[in-house]
Amino acid sequence: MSQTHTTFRAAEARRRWIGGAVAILVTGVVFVLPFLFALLQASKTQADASTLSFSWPTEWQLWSNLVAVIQVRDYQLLLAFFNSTVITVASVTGLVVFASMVGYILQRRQSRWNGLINFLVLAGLMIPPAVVPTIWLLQQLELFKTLHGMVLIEIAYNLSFSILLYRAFVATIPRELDEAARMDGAKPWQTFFRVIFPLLKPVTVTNIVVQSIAIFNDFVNPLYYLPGKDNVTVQLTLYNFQSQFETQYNLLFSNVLLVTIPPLIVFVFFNRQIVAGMTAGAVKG
Amino acid sequence: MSDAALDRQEPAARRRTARRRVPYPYTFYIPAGVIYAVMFLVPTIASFYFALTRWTLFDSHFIGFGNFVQFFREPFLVQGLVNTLIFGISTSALKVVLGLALAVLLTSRIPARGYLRAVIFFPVLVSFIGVGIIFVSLMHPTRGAINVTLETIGIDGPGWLTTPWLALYSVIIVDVWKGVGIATVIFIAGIASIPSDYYEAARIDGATKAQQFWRITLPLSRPATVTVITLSLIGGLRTFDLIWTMTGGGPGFSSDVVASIIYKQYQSGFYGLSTAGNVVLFLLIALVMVPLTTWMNRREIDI
Amino acid sequence: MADVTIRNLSKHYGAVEVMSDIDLDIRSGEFVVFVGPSGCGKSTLLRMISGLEEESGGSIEIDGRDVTGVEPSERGVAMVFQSYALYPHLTVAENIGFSLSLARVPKDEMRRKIEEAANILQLGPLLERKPKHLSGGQRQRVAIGRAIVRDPKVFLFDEPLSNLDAALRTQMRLELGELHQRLNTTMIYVTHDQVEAMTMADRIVVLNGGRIEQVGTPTELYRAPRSPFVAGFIGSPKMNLFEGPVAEAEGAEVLGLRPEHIVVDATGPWSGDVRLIEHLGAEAIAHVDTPEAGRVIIRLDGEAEVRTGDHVRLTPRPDRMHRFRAGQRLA
Amino acid sequence: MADVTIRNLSKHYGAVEVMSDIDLDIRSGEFVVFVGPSGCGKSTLLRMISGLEEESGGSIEIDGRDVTGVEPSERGVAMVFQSYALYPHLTVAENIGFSLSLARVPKDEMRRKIEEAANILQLGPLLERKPKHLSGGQRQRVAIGRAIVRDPKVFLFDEPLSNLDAALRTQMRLELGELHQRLNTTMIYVTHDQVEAMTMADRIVVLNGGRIEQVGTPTELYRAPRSPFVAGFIGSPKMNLFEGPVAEAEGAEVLGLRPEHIVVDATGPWSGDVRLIEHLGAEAIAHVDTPEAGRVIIRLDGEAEVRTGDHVRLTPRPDRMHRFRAGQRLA
Amino acid sequence: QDPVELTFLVDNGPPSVAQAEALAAAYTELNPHVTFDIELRVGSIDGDNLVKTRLATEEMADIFLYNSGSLFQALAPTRTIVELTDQPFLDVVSDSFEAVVTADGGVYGVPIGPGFAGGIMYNRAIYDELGLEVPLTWDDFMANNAAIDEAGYVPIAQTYGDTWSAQLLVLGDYFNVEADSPGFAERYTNNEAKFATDPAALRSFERLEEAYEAGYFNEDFGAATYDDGIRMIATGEAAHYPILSLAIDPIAEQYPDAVPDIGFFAQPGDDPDKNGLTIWLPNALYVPQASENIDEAVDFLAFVASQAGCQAQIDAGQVSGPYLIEGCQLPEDVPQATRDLVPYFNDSDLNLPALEFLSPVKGPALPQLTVEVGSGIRSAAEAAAIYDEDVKKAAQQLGLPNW
Ligand SMILES: Nc1ncnc2c1ncn2[C@@H]1O[C@H](COP(=O)(O)OP(=O)(O)OP(=O)(O)O)[C@@H](O)[C@H]1O
Ligand SMILES: Nc1ncnc2c1ncn2[C@@H]1O[C@H](COP(=O)(O)OP(=O)(O)OP(=O)(O)O)[C@@H](O)[C@H]1O
Ligand SMILES: [Mg+2]
Ligand SMILES: [Mg+2]
Repeated sequence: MSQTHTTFRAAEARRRWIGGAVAILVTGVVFVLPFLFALLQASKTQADASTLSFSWPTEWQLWSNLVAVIQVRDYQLLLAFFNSTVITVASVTGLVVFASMVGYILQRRQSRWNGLINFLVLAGLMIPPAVVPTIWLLQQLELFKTLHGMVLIEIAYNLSFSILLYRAFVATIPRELDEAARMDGAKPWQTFFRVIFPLLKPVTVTNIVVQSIAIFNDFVNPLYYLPGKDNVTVQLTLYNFQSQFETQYNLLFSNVLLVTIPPLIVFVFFNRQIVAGMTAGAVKG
Repeated sequence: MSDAALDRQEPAARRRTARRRVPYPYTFYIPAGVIYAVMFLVPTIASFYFALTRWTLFDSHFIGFGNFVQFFREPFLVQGLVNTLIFGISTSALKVVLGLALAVLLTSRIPARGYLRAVIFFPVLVSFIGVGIIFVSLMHPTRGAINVTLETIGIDGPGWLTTPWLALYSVIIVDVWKGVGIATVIFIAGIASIPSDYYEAARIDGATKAQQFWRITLPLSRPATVTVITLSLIGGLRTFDLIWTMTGGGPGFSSDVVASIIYKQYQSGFYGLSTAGNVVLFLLIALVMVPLTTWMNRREIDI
Repeated sequence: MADVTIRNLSKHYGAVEVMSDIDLDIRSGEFVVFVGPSGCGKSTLLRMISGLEEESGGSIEIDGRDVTGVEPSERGVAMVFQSYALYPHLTVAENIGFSLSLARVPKDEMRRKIEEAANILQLGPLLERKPKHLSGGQRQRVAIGRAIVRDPKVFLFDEPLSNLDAALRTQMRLELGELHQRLNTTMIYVTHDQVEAMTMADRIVVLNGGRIEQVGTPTELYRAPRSPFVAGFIGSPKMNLFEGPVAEAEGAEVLGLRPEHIVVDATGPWSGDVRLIEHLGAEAIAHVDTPEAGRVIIRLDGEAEVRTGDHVRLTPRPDRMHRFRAGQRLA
Repeated sequence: MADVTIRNLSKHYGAVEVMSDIDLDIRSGEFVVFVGPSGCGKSTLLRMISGLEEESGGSIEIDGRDVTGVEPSERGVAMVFQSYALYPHLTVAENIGFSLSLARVPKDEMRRKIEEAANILQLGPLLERKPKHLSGGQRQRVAIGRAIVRDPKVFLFDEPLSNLDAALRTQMRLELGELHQRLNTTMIYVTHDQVEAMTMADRIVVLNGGRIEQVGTPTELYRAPRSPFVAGFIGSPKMNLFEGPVAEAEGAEVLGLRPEHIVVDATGPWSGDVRLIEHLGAEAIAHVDTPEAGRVIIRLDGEAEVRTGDHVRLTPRPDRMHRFRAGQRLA
Repeated sequence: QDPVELTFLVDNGPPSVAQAEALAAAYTELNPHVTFDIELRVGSIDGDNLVKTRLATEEMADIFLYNSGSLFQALAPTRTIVELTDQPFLDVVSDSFEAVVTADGGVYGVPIGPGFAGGIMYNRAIYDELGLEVPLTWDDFMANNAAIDEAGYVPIAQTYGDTWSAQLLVLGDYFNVEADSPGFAERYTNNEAKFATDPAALRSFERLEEAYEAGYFNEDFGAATYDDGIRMIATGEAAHYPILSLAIDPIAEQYPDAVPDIGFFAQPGDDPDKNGLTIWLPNALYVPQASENIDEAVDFLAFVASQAGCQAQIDAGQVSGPYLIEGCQLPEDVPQATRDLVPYFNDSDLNLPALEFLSPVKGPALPQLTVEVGSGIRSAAEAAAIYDEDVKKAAQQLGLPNW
């Protein structure tokens, strides 16, 4: 191996390391410090935390705060974790399947309905849901206060977002692949589920990550559509510690940190699945 | 195509539908369509009726367009409109720019890529409430970490959330901080779907890193860009969660946006009025978004 | 095993007409080759037969059944795409077996068929790779494999061998020929390779600018091209086409003479200097500038002792002249 | 105008070794053609020269400068990709002009160069189209156009003419040859086409399974192949390679005879039945089964009066025999 | 008797939760077959919607805690809530409370928790140190402030980080409005009196403005929160904190040592002879008509409105103010601030319910407007005028007569 060779690669590597170090530093300040702040508050006593200052706790009680948060109201947080997880998994599954199907047809098939459908998709993002009529409807369908009713609501409210995402990315898959599958005798649903859907993996992962977090963290919808102690979801548990007149910040932040863990796991797990070059080698052109 | 031409094609088309299985059948719309129509569309249309009533949830009383008239008389509506546009456009623009820049960085071969991706996405994981409290504290005029830090280097930091003209921009920054992670993952997915052949061709053609970005990455991640713009602009024009948790529209009304004005009406129990406000806001956003997305999608077909 | 009847077919993309007035009868079991200049519409015609592209007008019958508007998978056709169109997320084996797995062919039989195809195509060691880890020719072979595992009535091949080396190509040619014999299916084949066209075709269809120029057996086309276009297109190096006095002397507007039909001998009527010799091994191609006929291309034996710069005399063989007037062959 | 020196180059993908021990000197201004079976590593070698693929070992020098690890754009190479890699969002004109616009070439000059390339490639009317609206051959031409508008020191062509028809291919061949003469650049060219390899190359490099089998001028390779592999690979139809008694009689393990070096005459030592005749127009290929040598392939004049089923006698030309032992040519 | 579980919806304020839990536990002890499922909801106005939504969709818990006064009126009680008018247990409930849970002549709720007041919480240690007297007029108050300022303490704590707390100087001034402009509430309800035009009412805004202009607020008043206010007053950073008397609860919890130092006085007006307290009536418990356990729920309300119920809450430490149940006595050892309230509560001439208990009309923008006045963004006169518009909108939306 020659001299230029090594020096070039070394310079390149050095540049990359410096870039990485700068990135770590900057993100450290911008993104990590605020969480350090949260962690500090979660470690304090109530009086200590009430000033919300960026200071060292006078007394470390992170663990006992966490325990307190979990134990409060008969281990309500655990139930909330369970409910939120069920809702999230079911809704995200539905969303991914249904939205990708719509996005696929919407991108592939140009028809005079597209204008209307696109508008409806946008409308889903633009119009805030009407709470009271929805409750009446859910009551009629006997879905009010049920987890599956909640799942349907979450799907309906988040469909637009997912459809938009899918529609955009279907465009990156060569149409020749649909054609090849058609020639191979695939029915439309086979073409979709066996050829297109696997190639949409990067968007699907994005969808799963973004939507599961949104649904897991949803506060307003469960508040209205899923009342009842047995139906509590994670964001509602924050209200155990925050009220109009008084907030137990140490416990609130402990709770915030605890309920952030599942989405974090989802992210860390799925983030690795966004891989480049899904369609490499498919066609020449 | 002229009408006559359409007519001539008609019988052939009919014959075809009889036998050819459409490769892209509308039946794929059914599951999503049914859920959307039942759970969203029906209640929404029902609620539009209430925009024309005085509605306490217990009674409704038809009053025609009175609510709309009242809505346009809201004292701080104009300022709210201006704020809405500032908020929507600037958060969306910043998310697009920063999201793309971060995505490019995070798809390149830098060390600690996994860590960086996670860190940037971290704020997305936290609820608005948590983010609100954290930043309200950090931006506290005397005790907040930001001003305390500034003080050590001799700068007298402003009241980030208590100075009327500044509050909105402070919230904008936090909103971008919280939302840029989503834009970034969408862009990462977009960049990941660009075949590497094009970069190879460009490298041979003599494109520098910057040129590769402008001439390949940017145009070919258009689908992602369009999605991010659409989502973040609608989101920016509509949301108020963060404004609500951080300033409540204040100080006074200085950081109110249309959505928070509507929310306050709703909270006050003016259900008909707030529904009318929602209709107005919806039309307003549609006025911006429909032409914009039509334009963006038309150009997309060309790729 | 099905005949294909094309009537009055046309195609336009928006305002661009790429195909018009195509009438063609392909007999059951026939091997038909489409040739024509790049962009003349070969792929488009193939895609219309497959059903992937909708006809703008006209009709197609396969096996006596009007298939206009019939789903591709129900037409009983298999196709090799010019651009391969491999499923990037599936391995070579899965790509080849995809249609079988859709048809729920039992696992054993599927494995057997895939291996058979892989053997023919020399893909054995690559079966577990993904397309992006294959070379260009390997990808092309996978695309062929995907077509041949099926049992179609009609095969459609779009330049299936263009990325293969000569040896493999010869072998594949024989394999496909054998497949054709064994299954007795109708095959429609697009190629730019003269050898493939000449050796494999029962009949060749020459397309030009979206129209059929001539249809005939290879020998017919070679010996009696109907127009200067066909004359120039079939045969490599291409036929010499002379205009002006030389042609007029023979009573034609255009006079065609294949390079092998112009002989070097000491008494020939034309004389000229050899400008360039291309050695192809078994033969050599000489470009000779003559005052009588302009640039003349002749084919020489690979060992002929002619050098660049030599002065040679040439005799056109009168019995091998092709005379054209107004774009048509004179009897 | 630069020479390319390759030393001890090797490449593996993970555990798969696809290239090893490549040593090659390409002189400035030389036209070198790589040939070899599909998957033997031609594209990989080209990509390593271009800098797109990292070497696993060894070094490459261009113009006396070690370019190992140097960015492709700084190596002064232009390349036509086997898979085209056209920018889907740019029109044909923009695709061709892309490198120029990167280099901020003035608009006028750019337009001129694009038009020039479009003329050579017959892409004139397509300049405003996007790649997806082009036929396969048209795409390939755009890919060529992208390379030729630049002024590189080394051209790398990966099967640039595989999707073009014979006429256009002949013409492109001449155009590229002319370009080579005019610019006097070094050209490295991958092809499967025998005619291209024989006519264009100053030297041919025969690759096999990631190694170089032989390097030489076309005539050298044709006349004196160093191994049975090269013997069989160069020339179409391929050389007859006999083993067993026939070869032993000549003191070799493998005896090679090109189809044109076996003559039909009434007194030949071998005799057999013609099994198959392939008519290629100017010539015909006959497959003859003989008891003495097995299947023999011979090349006949296009008008020879030999039919399938005929009984013929054959004479191998003793002065044209190729003798091999242990994979090596005997003097 | 069959076991019954009653659902019980309360807001998540610690006092509410403590009261509800104490009452439920005490009741279950007496009636073991009845158990409670206590459900928490968001407090403040966010919770208002929840309550309305659930009432309107007939999904309300068997018993729920909600405000009395104008907010109660917005629940359409005659159609949604079980009327208690003829229930004997109402005899011991004070009339002033019954008045604020009455709609169309019917009574619908019983009080939970003690009554409280809006006024000035002050640090007695500072007063002692500077030798100050509890002021009876606004001018005295401002003079005290001047002295306090001089001494280096914050005269008035303001906490606009929690906008609701900004209203206190205006809302707590209502006793003085009514004193200077008798019958204001009625005229205001009838669209006859306006804040901008009635000098006495406008004065409330002006007092806030004066306090701001005098520069008596803590430096970070715009960002400070209720918690900060608590801390400032308890630790002696600040001398005055205009706030609800409830604030003694968190002080007792977080700064138990400071409790003896904290006192409470009514917001002073211009006339020392007309000094009185603006009081807040406690929240109420209601039973929705849609409940399936009306009998059991009403029986529970009977317990809440009894001496025993009152005592259960006192035992749970809920002693921030006097109870509105006849005969329910606070123990001796209540905090000083609570003790300061008792004289006002005991003499009906010395107290007056806040405006929101006297009139159904309340504009939603008051918190923001008071923040503006208190921050110098808008003048008192302008803010009052805007508030009048806001009030008009609200009245129209509620469909009140005369608007
Ligand atoms: N990414 C990869 N991973 C593993 N093996 C690879 C990869 N890319 C190419 N190969 C293998 O390397 C070998 C050489 O490939 P290359 O593309 O250089 O062949 P080639 O000579 O250009 O063939 P062709 O004529 O078919 O284009 C092939 O056997 C191929 O399967
Ligand atoms: N989508 C399209 N829109 C417009 N024109 C098109 C489109 N697809 C193909 N064409 C044009 O139609 C003509 C025929 O294309 P086709 O692909 O059938 O050519 P071909 O004969 O297969 O050529 P090649 O040998 O180069 O593959 C070409 O001139 C091409 O430019
Ligand atoms: Mg084609
Ligand atoms: Mg290759």
